[in-house]
Amino acid sequence: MLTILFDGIAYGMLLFILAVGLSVTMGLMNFINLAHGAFAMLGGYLTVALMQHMGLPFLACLPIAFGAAALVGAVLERTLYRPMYKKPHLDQVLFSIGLTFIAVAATDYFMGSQQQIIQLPEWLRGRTEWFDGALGMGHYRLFIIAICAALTVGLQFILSRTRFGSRLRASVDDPRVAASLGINVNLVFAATFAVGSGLAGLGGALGAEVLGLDPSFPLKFLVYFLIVVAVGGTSSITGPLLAALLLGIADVAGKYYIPKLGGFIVYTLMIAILIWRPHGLFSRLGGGK
Amino acid sequence: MNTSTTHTVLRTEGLVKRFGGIAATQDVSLNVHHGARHALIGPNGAGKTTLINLLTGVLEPSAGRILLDGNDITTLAPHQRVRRGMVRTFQINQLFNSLTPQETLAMVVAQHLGLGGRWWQPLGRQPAVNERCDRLLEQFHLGDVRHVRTEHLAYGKRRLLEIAIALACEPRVLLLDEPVAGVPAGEREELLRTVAALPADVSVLLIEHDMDLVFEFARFITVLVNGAVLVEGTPEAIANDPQVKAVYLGHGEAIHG
Amino acid sequence: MADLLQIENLSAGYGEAVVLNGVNAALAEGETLALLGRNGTGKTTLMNTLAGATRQHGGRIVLGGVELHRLPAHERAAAGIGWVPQERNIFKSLTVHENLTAVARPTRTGSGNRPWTPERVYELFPRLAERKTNLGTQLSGGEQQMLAVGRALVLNPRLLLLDEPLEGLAPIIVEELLRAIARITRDEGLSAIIVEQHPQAILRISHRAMVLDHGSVVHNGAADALAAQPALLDGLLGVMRKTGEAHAA
Amino acid sequence: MNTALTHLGAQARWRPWEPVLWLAALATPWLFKEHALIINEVAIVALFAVSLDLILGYTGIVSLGHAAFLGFGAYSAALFAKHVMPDPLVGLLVGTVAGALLGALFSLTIMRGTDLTRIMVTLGLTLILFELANKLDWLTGGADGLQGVTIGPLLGRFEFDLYGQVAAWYSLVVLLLLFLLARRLVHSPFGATLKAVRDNRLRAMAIGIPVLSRLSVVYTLAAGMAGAAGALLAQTTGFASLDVFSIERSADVVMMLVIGGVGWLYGGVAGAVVFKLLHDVVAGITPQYWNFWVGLFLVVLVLVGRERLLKPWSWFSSRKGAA
Amino acid sequence: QDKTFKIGLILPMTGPFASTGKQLEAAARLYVAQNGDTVAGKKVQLIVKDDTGAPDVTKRIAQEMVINDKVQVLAGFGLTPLAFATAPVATQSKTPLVVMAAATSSITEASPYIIRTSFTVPQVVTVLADWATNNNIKKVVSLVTDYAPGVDSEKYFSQRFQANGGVVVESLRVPLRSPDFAPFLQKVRDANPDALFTFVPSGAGSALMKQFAERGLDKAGIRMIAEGSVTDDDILNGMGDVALGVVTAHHYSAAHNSALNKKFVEAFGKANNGMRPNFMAVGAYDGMRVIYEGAKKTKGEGGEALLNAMKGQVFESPRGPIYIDAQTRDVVHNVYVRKVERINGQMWNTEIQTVTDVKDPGKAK
Ligand SMILES: Nc1ncnc2c1ncn2[C@@H]1O[C@H](COP(=O)(O)OP(=O)(O)OP(=O)(O)O)[C@@H](O)[C@H]1O
Ligand SMILES: Nc1ncnc2c1ncn2[C@@H]1O[C@H](COP(=O)(O)OP(=O)(O)OP(=O)(O)O)[C@@H](O)[C@H]1O
Ligand SMILES: [Mg+2]
Ligand SMILES: [Mg+2]
Repeated sequence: MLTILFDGIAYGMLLFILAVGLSVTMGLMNFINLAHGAFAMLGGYLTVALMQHMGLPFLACLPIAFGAAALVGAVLERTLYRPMYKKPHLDQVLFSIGLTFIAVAATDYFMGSQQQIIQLPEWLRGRTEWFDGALGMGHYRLFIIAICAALTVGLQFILSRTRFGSRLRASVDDPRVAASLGINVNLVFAATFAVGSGLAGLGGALGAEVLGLDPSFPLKFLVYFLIVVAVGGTSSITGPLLAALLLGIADVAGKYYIPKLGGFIVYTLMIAILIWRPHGLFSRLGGGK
Repeated sequence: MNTSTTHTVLRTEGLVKRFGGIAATQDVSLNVHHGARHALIGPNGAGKTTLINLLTGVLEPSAGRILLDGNDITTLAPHQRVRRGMVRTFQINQLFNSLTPQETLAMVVAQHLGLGGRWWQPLGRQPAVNERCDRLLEQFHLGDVRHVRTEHLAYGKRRLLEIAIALACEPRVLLLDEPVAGVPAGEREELLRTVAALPADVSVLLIEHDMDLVFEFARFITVLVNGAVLVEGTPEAIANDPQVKAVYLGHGEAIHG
Repeated sequence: MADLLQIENLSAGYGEAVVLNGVNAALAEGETLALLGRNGTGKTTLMNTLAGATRQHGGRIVLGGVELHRLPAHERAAAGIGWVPQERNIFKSLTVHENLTAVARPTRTGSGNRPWTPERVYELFPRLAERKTNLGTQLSGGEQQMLAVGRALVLNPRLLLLDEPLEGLAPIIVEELLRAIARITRDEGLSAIIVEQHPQAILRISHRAMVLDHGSVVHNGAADALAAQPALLDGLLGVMRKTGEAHAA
Repeated sequence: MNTALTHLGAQARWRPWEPVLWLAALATPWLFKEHALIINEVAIVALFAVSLDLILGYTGIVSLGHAAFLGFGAYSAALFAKHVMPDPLVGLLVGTVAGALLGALFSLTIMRGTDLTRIMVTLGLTLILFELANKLDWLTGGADGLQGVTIGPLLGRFEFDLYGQVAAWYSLVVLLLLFLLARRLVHSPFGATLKAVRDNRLRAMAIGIPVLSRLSVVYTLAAGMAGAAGALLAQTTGFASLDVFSIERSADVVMMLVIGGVGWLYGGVAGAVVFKLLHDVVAGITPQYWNFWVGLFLVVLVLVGRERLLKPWSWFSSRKGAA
Repeated sequence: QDKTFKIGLILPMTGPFASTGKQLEAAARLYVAQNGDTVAGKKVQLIVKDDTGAPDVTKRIAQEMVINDKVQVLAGFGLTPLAFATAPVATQSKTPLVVMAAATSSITEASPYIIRTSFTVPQVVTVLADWATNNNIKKVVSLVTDYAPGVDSEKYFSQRFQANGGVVVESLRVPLRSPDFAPFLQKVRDANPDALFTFVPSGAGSALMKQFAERGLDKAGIRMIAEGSVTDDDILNGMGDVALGVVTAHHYSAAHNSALNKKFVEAFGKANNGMRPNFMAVGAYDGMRVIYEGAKKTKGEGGEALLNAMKGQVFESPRGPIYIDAQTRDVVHNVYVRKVERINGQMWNTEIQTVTDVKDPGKAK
């Protein structure tokens, strides 16, 4: 059924938009940043605040959400995150979870613990039906798909067509040697981290409409972000995209056709995929290209 | 060289390994004889390490069979091959970074003596283990760094540990992948002498690019080029083979030593 | 004389540990220095310190007038250092080609020579061209060594630091590489420091030789002079068969 | 000249402070009567953390699903008490065995892949167990939790009462016994081979260590210990509910272990004590924003470093080491 | 020590249900502020603790409150399993336990010391089922969140609705952790019922209503009827037009037309930065009232005496008349059918029908 397929794609894209920042920091930088959701939350709350208190249009809020989260990311990277890169992964987990707790409590303190609701502009609210209603597409879902496609193309272009991608991966593989071979590792990391945080902020701004937004946001959806990154593999942007699409479609279709198993489908699928391809569906390692 | 099969410990039949489009091993049939001092040489990327990986089970062959003592071991897990006496070293050190040389060797010896599954007795309470462990530390000049974590050792010491680990397993068939790379000139001969002095019934297959050592050590040489056996023969025959000179040895100048 | 590289009273190590103790050395443009010494005496540490990958405790390094010791590691490549680390350290998630392009930098202006590009590296090591799309982990040991050398060359450095570059290479490639190094230093005015376990192999193509022991320089002189005195060399390198610590620094 | 013997043996030998520590621990329910309940809770999570250390610290298997075994042990013990017999020791055994069996089964899934893969697989399996426990409400009580569990007196004599002293001693003794077992294990040749597997799997195989079977054995053992912790939890609280399978439990135990230090059995114990007490004290002071202070503690802990945090005098000495 | 009357409030202060805890605490404090902090000559002390969402921790906190703090009464309890876990503590220590939020029917049966001042899910959904039948709704799909109150509401709504002659064509359960309602709503649309009956936790309600409208279910002629939490007063104002016209049944609306309620809403807003009290708040407010009045009768004694003094209280609450059934210890009150309307720019749950003195049908049999 076309509508279900469309919904699945849209849901997958939404997952992707929320997880893409994480796949940048975690996948490409090999830094376990569980505070990813906190950056997303920042974007979400900023959008709510700007729309409600300053009356800014939704569209104008998106770049601001990106920019603000990127800025905060860059500042935190310089001050707190940098010493974390060379620490063991488990310390990174502890550190970023700590940051998340702080963010959650601070948000609760300043913004209150109730749900925040974003009011979309009129043109994003409707729905268009085709083929006698066989295919119904929500405008906001279409919008998300469009943004997602643009992002993927853009990021993929940067990573594959410029040297930035390979310099980044070199820095991750061996920062010491990369630096001595002339790569400004600090700058590469700072820029990447800022972009990853910015993408999280954008994801939060876009996702709040569908997922809701309250201070527990960063912890509530962490699992979904991680699933996308793990299944997609950590060596590209398209991997997580395809993974998100696959999971989105499977989840929506599963819940539609066998609602009783709704809760199991995503997890079972993830486990099956990871046991079959431990490095993720679309990793270079497993690919043997 | 006696070619009677009864003396063959390790043999391969039509071994093939493909990586995508590249065939790193092409129809290799190799015989390693009982008590052999056998060298495997060939240009970089000829497939020597790949062959060792196939023999030890790190890689799965695309085709062909591997026989140890006449038994097919093609599908055995790596550790099972070790139990049957086939042990290797690695071209690029594979060590236990958070353990000290002493802990490493004690652990390996304990595992080799069949104590690896013991959980009720502390490591270090078994005299047999300690004695062997001390001997190995001594023999490989690791006594002075026995308590230094492996990751802090200088390269040369790490290299020695790499080989000591293999010998701690008391192999019947020993596969050495460029064992002396990184070992200083003076210690190379000694190391190789240690290997050569292994009991006569231990069969050794050596990969090495240092030709002086190879010719001193080997009694039989196989030359691998592009994944396939180019020629085999005695050191003299190989040294004078024009084909080998062209693709591997080069011309004239003895570089090493 | 106008030295390209000057090392003054350099001390460096890892963390708290000091490995190098007051090392002094100088090297002119187009010269090759053979750096010798027993295992663990600090050869690698000296190379790494020049490349900016250790902790420097004191002293000065000047390369072509630039105070290298003041520069962070990543600016040293721009200042003219090209490093081949001892353990190769190929970037494992990059392909062969990406390993080269990720760090490549166009030649500095004024150099009349053909700059080192990935293509030129492929000419030197045709084997790499055949493995262009293999990942770093999917190379043979020797191929990795070639790639490490190529990766240093595409930096178009003024000073090449080669830490045991011949290790693991087939004799025919060794010959080729030694010839290439000799040619490059002669024709392109490049300087090089080469660490090798086989003194004879590199003394022939080196101008100067320096021997380290326990982090200090115990010999510094012309390469051919040292090559001509095997006994001295053996003594300096404390070859194993001679027992004991005959030579204190 | 048996240097090896002395040095290797020394690691396994008891330090003087260890018996003192354990005696002190066993005395706490008596010394701090009014805190017996939280002592019980700390002892249980300490056991849980020690069991995780066996696989995470000593074998290098990262898991974000350790609650699977805790929960399975808890439900098994609770159901056993409800439907079969209320004796706590038999129930403890049942919980332990149940955890171990599940561990043996799940160990098949953690053999391959990266840290991330294993984190996600273990997490996913636990989430599935959570959903299952929710769906099988006729057995487990579903989202309401399993009610009506009565636990008999310990050794037929000591009732689990409202004050929790018996519970605390029970949990402490079980913790001590299983800790001793784990201690033996990590200092044995078996333990050494585990570390070898953690450091370098390829080489471990190449010296004849049956890596996969080692992994599944230790995973099973650790799961059994976690199952025991779950049984203790169910028995001393008298119920089991879905949240024993929650992500938070798995995440908390990882945090505790990392706080205390991985690859060191006392790390799990220390982390459990610090985390639980910190949590309890801060949540008592500011029930709404304790998250903030716990978060701050974690961040500072990692930034300053575990060792330095324990030695405040080193904070202001010049920072050497990495630049 | 005897001079204080201690109330142990265990609330969800962090995590996804933190807003519940906030409402409860604010209302309890408001009651104390309005009625003085002494009762029967004793100083009232509120000891507030976070339940942390884990039943074993909640139980331990309750035990510590009873043993160490010697509280006379335990109160709060946002989630059903937490209340269940703590029930034995109340029984063993003979400490009355006032459930101010959790709404699963059977909670009061877990211990004879439990009193409830919130509401029960069956109470409100059965009223909604009757209203639906009377308003020409014959075919519904039910869509609930898959946790205890959701399952409860599905069960009691369907039972009553079917008994009334209606048809429940599909019963859908959404996993608690499900971020997207799309497949479920599509299913509803395909089933094309007269109405969608739904119960989701208060936060998820707005997302559900938005997607309901976005998918055009309203235009397809499907009405939305819901348990009252869905149009939670706390966040109703932010929901926007999509909530307009949604019909819910609940025991409390901030728009309830009575002098007492006007005063309550105003005082609550004043004390809490303009926040609007919701059904949670009124549960805590009334709970405090029950405790206060009970304590007055027992002169500050706790235990059995306090329990008995709390049973059978009849009084006027902001929600309307309310009565604590001495038998079931459960709350009996009016249930209102409400409709979301915009009045003077604000969104309200306007009461359109009142069913008086509703007992918990969960215990009827
Ligand atoms: N995983 C892999 N995927 C693709 N190609 C590979 C892989 N591993 C090795 N190769 C290729 O197979 C060929 C054989 O490699 P191998 O390591 O066996 O060479 P070698 O003979 O040991 O060389 P050297 O003397 O340089 O160590 C090489 O060209 C290498 O690039
Ligand atoms: N990462 C490190 N941390 C601490 N100490 C180190 C480290 N690397 C090397 N060392 C120590 O520094 C000293 C010098 O080592 P270095 O690697 O420079 O020696 P080398 O002369 O290159 O030896 P080799 O011939 O073995 O390569 C050694 O004693 C070694 O133990
Ligand atoms: Mg090789
Ligand atoms: Mg070196």
